[in-house]
Amino acid sequence: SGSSAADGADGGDTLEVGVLFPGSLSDDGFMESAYLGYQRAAEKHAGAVRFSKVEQVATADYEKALVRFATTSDLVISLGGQTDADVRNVAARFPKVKFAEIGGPADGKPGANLSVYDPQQAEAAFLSGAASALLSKTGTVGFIGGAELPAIVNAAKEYRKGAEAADPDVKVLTPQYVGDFNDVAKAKQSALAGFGAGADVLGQILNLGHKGVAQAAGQRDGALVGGPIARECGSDPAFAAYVETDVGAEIEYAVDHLVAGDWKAEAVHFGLTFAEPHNDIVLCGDPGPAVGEKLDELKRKITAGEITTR
Amino acid sequence: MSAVLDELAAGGVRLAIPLLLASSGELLSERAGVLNLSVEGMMLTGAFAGAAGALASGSAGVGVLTALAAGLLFAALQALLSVVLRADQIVTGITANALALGATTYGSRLVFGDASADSVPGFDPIPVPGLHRIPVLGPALFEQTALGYAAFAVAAALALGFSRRTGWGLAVDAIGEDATTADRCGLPVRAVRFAAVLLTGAVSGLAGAQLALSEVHAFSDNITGGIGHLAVVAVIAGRWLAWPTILACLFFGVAQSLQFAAPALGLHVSAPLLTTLPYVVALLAVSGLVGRSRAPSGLTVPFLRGS
Amino acid sequence: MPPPPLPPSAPAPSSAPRAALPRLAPLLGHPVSVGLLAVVLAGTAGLGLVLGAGTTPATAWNALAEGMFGSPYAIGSSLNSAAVLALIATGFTAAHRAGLVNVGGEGQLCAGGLAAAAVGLALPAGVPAVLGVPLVLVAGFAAGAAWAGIAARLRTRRGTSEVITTLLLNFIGVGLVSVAVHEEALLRQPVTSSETLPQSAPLPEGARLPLIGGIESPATAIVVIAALAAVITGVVLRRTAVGLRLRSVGHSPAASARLGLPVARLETGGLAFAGGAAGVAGAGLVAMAPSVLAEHFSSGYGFSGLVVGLLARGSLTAVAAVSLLFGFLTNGGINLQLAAGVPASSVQIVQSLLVLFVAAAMFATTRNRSTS
Amino acid sequence: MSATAPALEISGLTKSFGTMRALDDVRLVVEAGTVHCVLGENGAGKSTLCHVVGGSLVPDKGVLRLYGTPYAPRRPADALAAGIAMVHQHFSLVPTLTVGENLRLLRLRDLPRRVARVREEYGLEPDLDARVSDLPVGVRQRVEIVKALLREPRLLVLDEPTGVLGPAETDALLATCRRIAAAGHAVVLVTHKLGEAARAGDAATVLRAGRVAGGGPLAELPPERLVPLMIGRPAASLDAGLAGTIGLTEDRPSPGAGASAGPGTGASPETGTSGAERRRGPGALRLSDVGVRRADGSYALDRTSLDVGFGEIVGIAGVEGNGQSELMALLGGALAPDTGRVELAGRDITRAAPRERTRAGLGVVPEDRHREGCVPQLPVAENLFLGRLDRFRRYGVFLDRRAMNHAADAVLTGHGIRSGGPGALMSSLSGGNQQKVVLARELALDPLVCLAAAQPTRGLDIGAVGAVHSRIRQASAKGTAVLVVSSELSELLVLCDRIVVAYRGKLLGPVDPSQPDARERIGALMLGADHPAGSGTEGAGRAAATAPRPVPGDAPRH
Ligand SMILES: Nc1ncnc2c1ncn2[C@@H]1O[C@H](COP(=O)(O)OP(=O)(O)OP(=O)(O)O)[C@@H](O)[C@H]1O
Ligand SMILES: Nc1ncnc2c1ncn2[C@@H]1O[C@H](COP(=O)(O)OP(=O)(O)OP(=O)(O)O)[C@@H](O)[C@H]1O
Ligand SMILES: [Mg+2]
Ligand SMILES: [Mg+2]
Repeated sequence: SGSSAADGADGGDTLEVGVLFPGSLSDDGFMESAYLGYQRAAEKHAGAVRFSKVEQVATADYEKALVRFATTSDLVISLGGQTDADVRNVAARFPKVKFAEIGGPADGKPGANLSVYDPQQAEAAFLSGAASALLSKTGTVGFIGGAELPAIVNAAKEYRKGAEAADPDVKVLTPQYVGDFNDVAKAKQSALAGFGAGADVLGQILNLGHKGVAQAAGQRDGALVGGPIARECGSDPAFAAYVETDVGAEIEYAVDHLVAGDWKAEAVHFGLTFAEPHNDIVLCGDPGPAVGEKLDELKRKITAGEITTR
Repeated sequence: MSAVLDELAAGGVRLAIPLLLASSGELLSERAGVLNLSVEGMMLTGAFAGAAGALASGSAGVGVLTALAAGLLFAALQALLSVVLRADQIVTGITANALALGATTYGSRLVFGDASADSVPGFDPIPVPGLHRIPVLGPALFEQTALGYAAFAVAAALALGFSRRTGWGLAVDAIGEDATTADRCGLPVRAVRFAAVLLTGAVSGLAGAQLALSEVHAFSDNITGGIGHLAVVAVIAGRWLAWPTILACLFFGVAQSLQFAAPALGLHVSAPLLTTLPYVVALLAVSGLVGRSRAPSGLTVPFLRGS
Repeated sequence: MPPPPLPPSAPAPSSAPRAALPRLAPLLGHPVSVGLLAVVLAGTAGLGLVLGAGTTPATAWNALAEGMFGSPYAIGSSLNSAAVLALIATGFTAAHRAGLVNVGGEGQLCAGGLAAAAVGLALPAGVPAVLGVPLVLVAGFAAGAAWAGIAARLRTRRGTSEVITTLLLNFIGVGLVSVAVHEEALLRQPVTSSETLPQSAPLPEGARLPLIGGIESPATAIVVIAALAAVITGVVLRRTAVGLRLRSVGHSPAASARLGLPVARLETGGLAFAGGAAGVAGAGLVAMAPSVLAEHFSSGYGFSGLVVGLLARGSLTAVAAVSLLFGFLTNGGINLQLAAGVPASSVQIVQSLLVLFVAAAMFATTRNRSTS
Repeated sequence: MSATAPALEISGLTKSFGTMRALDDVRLVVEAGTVHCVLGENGAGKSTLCHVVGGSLVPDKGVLRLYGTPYAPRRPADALAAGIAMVHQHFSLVPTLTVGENLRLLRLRDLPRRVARVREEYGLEPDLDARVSDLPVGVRQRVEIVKALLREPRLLVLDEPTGVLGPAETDALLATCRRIAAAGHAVVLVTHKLGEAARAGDAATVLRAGRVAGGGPLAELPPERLVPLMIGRPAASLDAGLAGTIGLTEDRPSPGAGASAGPGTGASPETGTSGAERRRGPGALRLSDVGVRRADGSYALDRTSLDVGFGEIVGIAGVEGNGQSELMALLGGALAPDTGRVELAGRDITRAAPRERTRAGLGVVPEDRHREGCVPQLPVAENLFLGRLDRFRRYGVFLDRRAMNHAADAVLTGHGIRSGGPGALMSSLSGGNQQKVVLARELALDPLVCLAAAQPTRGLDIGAVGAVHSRIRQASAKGTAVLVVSSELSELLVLCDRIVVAYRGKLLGPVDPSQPDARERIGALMLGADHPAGSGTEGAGRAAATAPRPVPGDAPRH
């Protein structure tokens, strides 16, 4: 089922890939991370694959964009769980086109021509929690999520587990949900509440909103764990670490397989358990060797399956 | 517990400041008969221009000036359309917001590009010695940035300076209530409306600057995220009166802040419900369930002499 | 007595030109030439942005045209969008005839969608379409009408401006959808795992709008419904006593009351119809693929429909024309991104400039009434 | 400013609205130190002229000079800056503000001093703390005049200022005009009343259909010459009673004016009413113990009773604001009384909706015809039949516009209404013709038990007044009870069988208009005199108003 070479609409020698980004490409978060992968893939397969994309699409227009891609592309990739219903619907209507959904329900089942890719944000959150606990001086940490969506709620749970795994005595605050991944002012308020409650390191899954957390950290001598894009350490002292979730790697993965002709409909869980590990944590400054060692140990345990984050 | 209360109050005020600025302008504009649904766009433009100005010049002060200028420019466009050309205020308001969103998103990729992660020069809080230690009120009122204090001053100045007791305030009310009569009394109806919209633009620009330069030292797409609409709603909830509007802003701020203090207080409140609360409050206020309320009769009615 | 707070109502009959204006004035002031001018201006701005995006105008034009009319799919989905806008604008126009400005399309859309989802999900899986579809649409109408009814009641009982109340009810309606899809006790699909998305389960097959344009085209029955609604509303407003009564109430509630018209009932009816039409549009959005109720499903259609209604200025022909224009432009805009690489923000800029230019240009067509 | 230059000199003034030429090559000279009257029928262009002078309208053509200097106002502010003050009939006070705030809007320096001066010089003392929306029309008009005087203008323009004033106030206003002229300034006074012109004016200009029909010093223009200029018919064609209403015969007592009135001036197609339809006797409209409280707790109507008989015309005189508006609102169904009941031919209609009242046969001509009487933006035909659309059905659903226009055409011809046809917008009609349409509509009710008309001739020209009066008489002759509320005493004296006087929510009297001292007695009652000549106490007066009095069998009026 769909494991053969390109049988898309054009039938020519260039393959067509369309990517739907419901949010903004410059959100400094999930979408932007994916877009970085999109750009890498476009560069790598220049000439062989033609890419097109849409961003900032209204809910009612998801289907329109997906169908348009489906009529011209060999592979259609859709980002974010919010498009789940539409992707499944459209995929069923275009059985000859390959579809990939990134970041949908992690337990989602693949379809005949639909892959579901899970970037394992929860695993990243586990690492983020561990790092937070290890870096905390007050022994209190907290997590801020953009919205009370399943993926984020799970990440919050993993954050707690990670923190407790790294330091059983750590106090983890009740997770906060801002209600918007990009609302900087509210994110800042949320972070201030966290710092006010005694935390000194916060984990987050926010997009643009993490700027607000960084501001709050600067004001309250706290710190945060950045991500999903690992920026260069030192550009902002509030970032104690970055937890990297390479959402774009999944776009590359899908396109690589498309070009190689061995794309298949599957559920893939990226992250540390994957063949090429995709989640990582980058520590900023010098927290001392113990921290790094403890984190490496946890990573090893995850890779080995001793710790599961799903 | 007291730390939580401190944070609740301080957070409430902090979230209220942009509202306070924008709605004190919007109040005046509505009293003069112009409904600016474009406050959101004005703020967004101000935030963008403020961040861009601060980045380019390296000075937050310059950022404030560019925010002010951009707010004014945007307001001039809105006033040209709705006051001079008498285009429908609702259409121009809604559309101007879309324009601002598109233009600032486009502009931010040009101006900030990949530097979007970096921060721009901004303002830091200046605690007022002594006063900021007062429990609850201290952190809320006396730990603001320069722009935050300016916001208090602007809101108070507008509330006092344009109260109905002053000649200016009276003129504004007359123009919003009955433009033809005001015109026959020799009041410059269009000029006042134009000026009111410009003022709304200026203060909304400042509100945007407050978001970008005092709160986060950065610009991000759609950084206002509906705060401008909330400013319009605060005027409604304040029943077109200055002090109640200010109270409404503070209330809205605290209601939002509650969302973040709630976990620490051990409360579970549904975020969508809290987000909707201000609108419900405004609806109750305006429906006369809480005191009498009446919009200016001339609200959204364009002025045309000789009709 | 100050006039009721209304935007300029009824289309201005282009009266004779003022003596001082040159001969050309009527030609320049004609709505069609003004509209063309607005399109040209917005197009010029668009051209600049297209060039800025590194795309050639030809590519951009092709992408736009292809997105609008290039395939049965393009046409069908444009028609669907246009139908949703037309429904809202049709209702707006009816209420506007009664002197009421319904700013609340978005909220009524949400109310309609909510009710449609609730009813649709309550239906048994094997419900026949002849039963399911009308039920879902009627639920949408009723809920939209009830939502607008709140504003109508506040207006007739307490004199609260419907502009303000319907505006507020938008935000509340959007909020209610959020709450409903987040709570399992309400409309959220059964939470089977921690990964269950906050949206409703899909409506049963028999509650979904039937397609009308064959396999290739996504056009649904909503297109027919919108067309019928516009035609019937047009006839009722122009040719029946009800239409005349609404107009009378719109121009002068006091005189209408004196003449024995049931003013409150007419006003309530007008606004409720507007809400109902928007509610049907909301039901349509929910009952179209993928047939689930999700947060933000209204996608600003309510506001766009309001803009369509205001720009059409009371003419249902204009409602049809402007909704089609907007519907096709929305779809063309998506394709502009997809096929020509023009950023979303550029498309948004050009679309809003177009509306602003048209709104401003109306000045030219109404100026004849002015005396100064 | 040269001493000899006229205060205002207008030449070649032209202003069109669409195809309608409201002013056509108008020339007008107002000498300094004079009161200049502008006369003319409804729609002649008087207000348009005032609006041009006041800067509210910019003319298409024409030159204006003010005290010798060119004057081209673009907006009202320009006129004010030039020392011109205007009194408009509508739209000139902000209703939600208090009187004091309205005055402060003028942004005059030393306002208290000016207010004091106006009080001393003209005896006008506004209640500064009252909210304008709470004030009756007459009081508003006084505030309006104060507003103009506060500016100490060198040219005062008054557009029909006396319509809502009582006789004493009118006298005071005219004296004010004289005083301003005596001070070397000038006044432009728009009026329909030749008596006022004669008393206060020095010169007059008559407009007809936008053109100057004539003019000159009033000393050389007796009413016999003015009337034809105004209405294009000789003064003799007006009935004598009517002449009184425009002040032609104001100072002469008018005993039996009603009796001398001949058949109406206009075409009267329905004079041949069969005697069988006539009904006589009390009880057509009966108000008993009706009380209406205002928001401030005072009584707008203070347990008032009144009985209007079939075929009887009862007038309500009185200074505005003594409960007349509330009485009309009560009859129209816009207001429910706090106490008492209203009966129409024995049927209780106290709380009936307007539609039911109409069905029961109560016609109401409201005071504010623009707001309540008609829908100006709709065509004449629609205005005539809006309440009876069910009659014009096609295929059960559609509106039969042809039939409606046909029916409207018949009404327009029958009532001699001048308009652009049934399809013409109501707003395009002159004030007089608008009023005729409203009256025609109410008179067409079937059955018509009672007609209540408030200020039925306010703002109408003499020709129109005549037509309205004759219509009212015809209705009464057919047995309809008529209640007329008017601030125009002369009108009531010629029209009514019986006059009661509204005073602080009570109805005093009645007075028989055919008595020689009727005018004086009414004047005394209007001031609340407890012992009007020939009457007992106030209570007795009230009782008398209530008591059904013998109704003239075959009224001598007709
Ligand atoms: N704004 C306007 N638009 C169109 N026509 C107008 C307007 N104002 C006045 N007219 C028309 O111009 C003509 C002159 O009107 P104007 O108000 O000057 O008459 P008038 O002499 O004051 O009458 P009245 O005695 O009834 O007050 C009328 O036919 C009127 O219908
Ligand atoms: N917009 C309009 N279009 C057509 N006719 C108009 C319009 N406005 C006023 N008129 C006409 O002008 C005439 C005068 O109107 P009206 O008596 O209400 O006001 P006015 O007394 O003339 O004005 P003002 O109160 O300013 O002195 C009426 O015949 C009316 O029909
Ligand atoms: Mg006039
Ligand atoms: Mg008049």
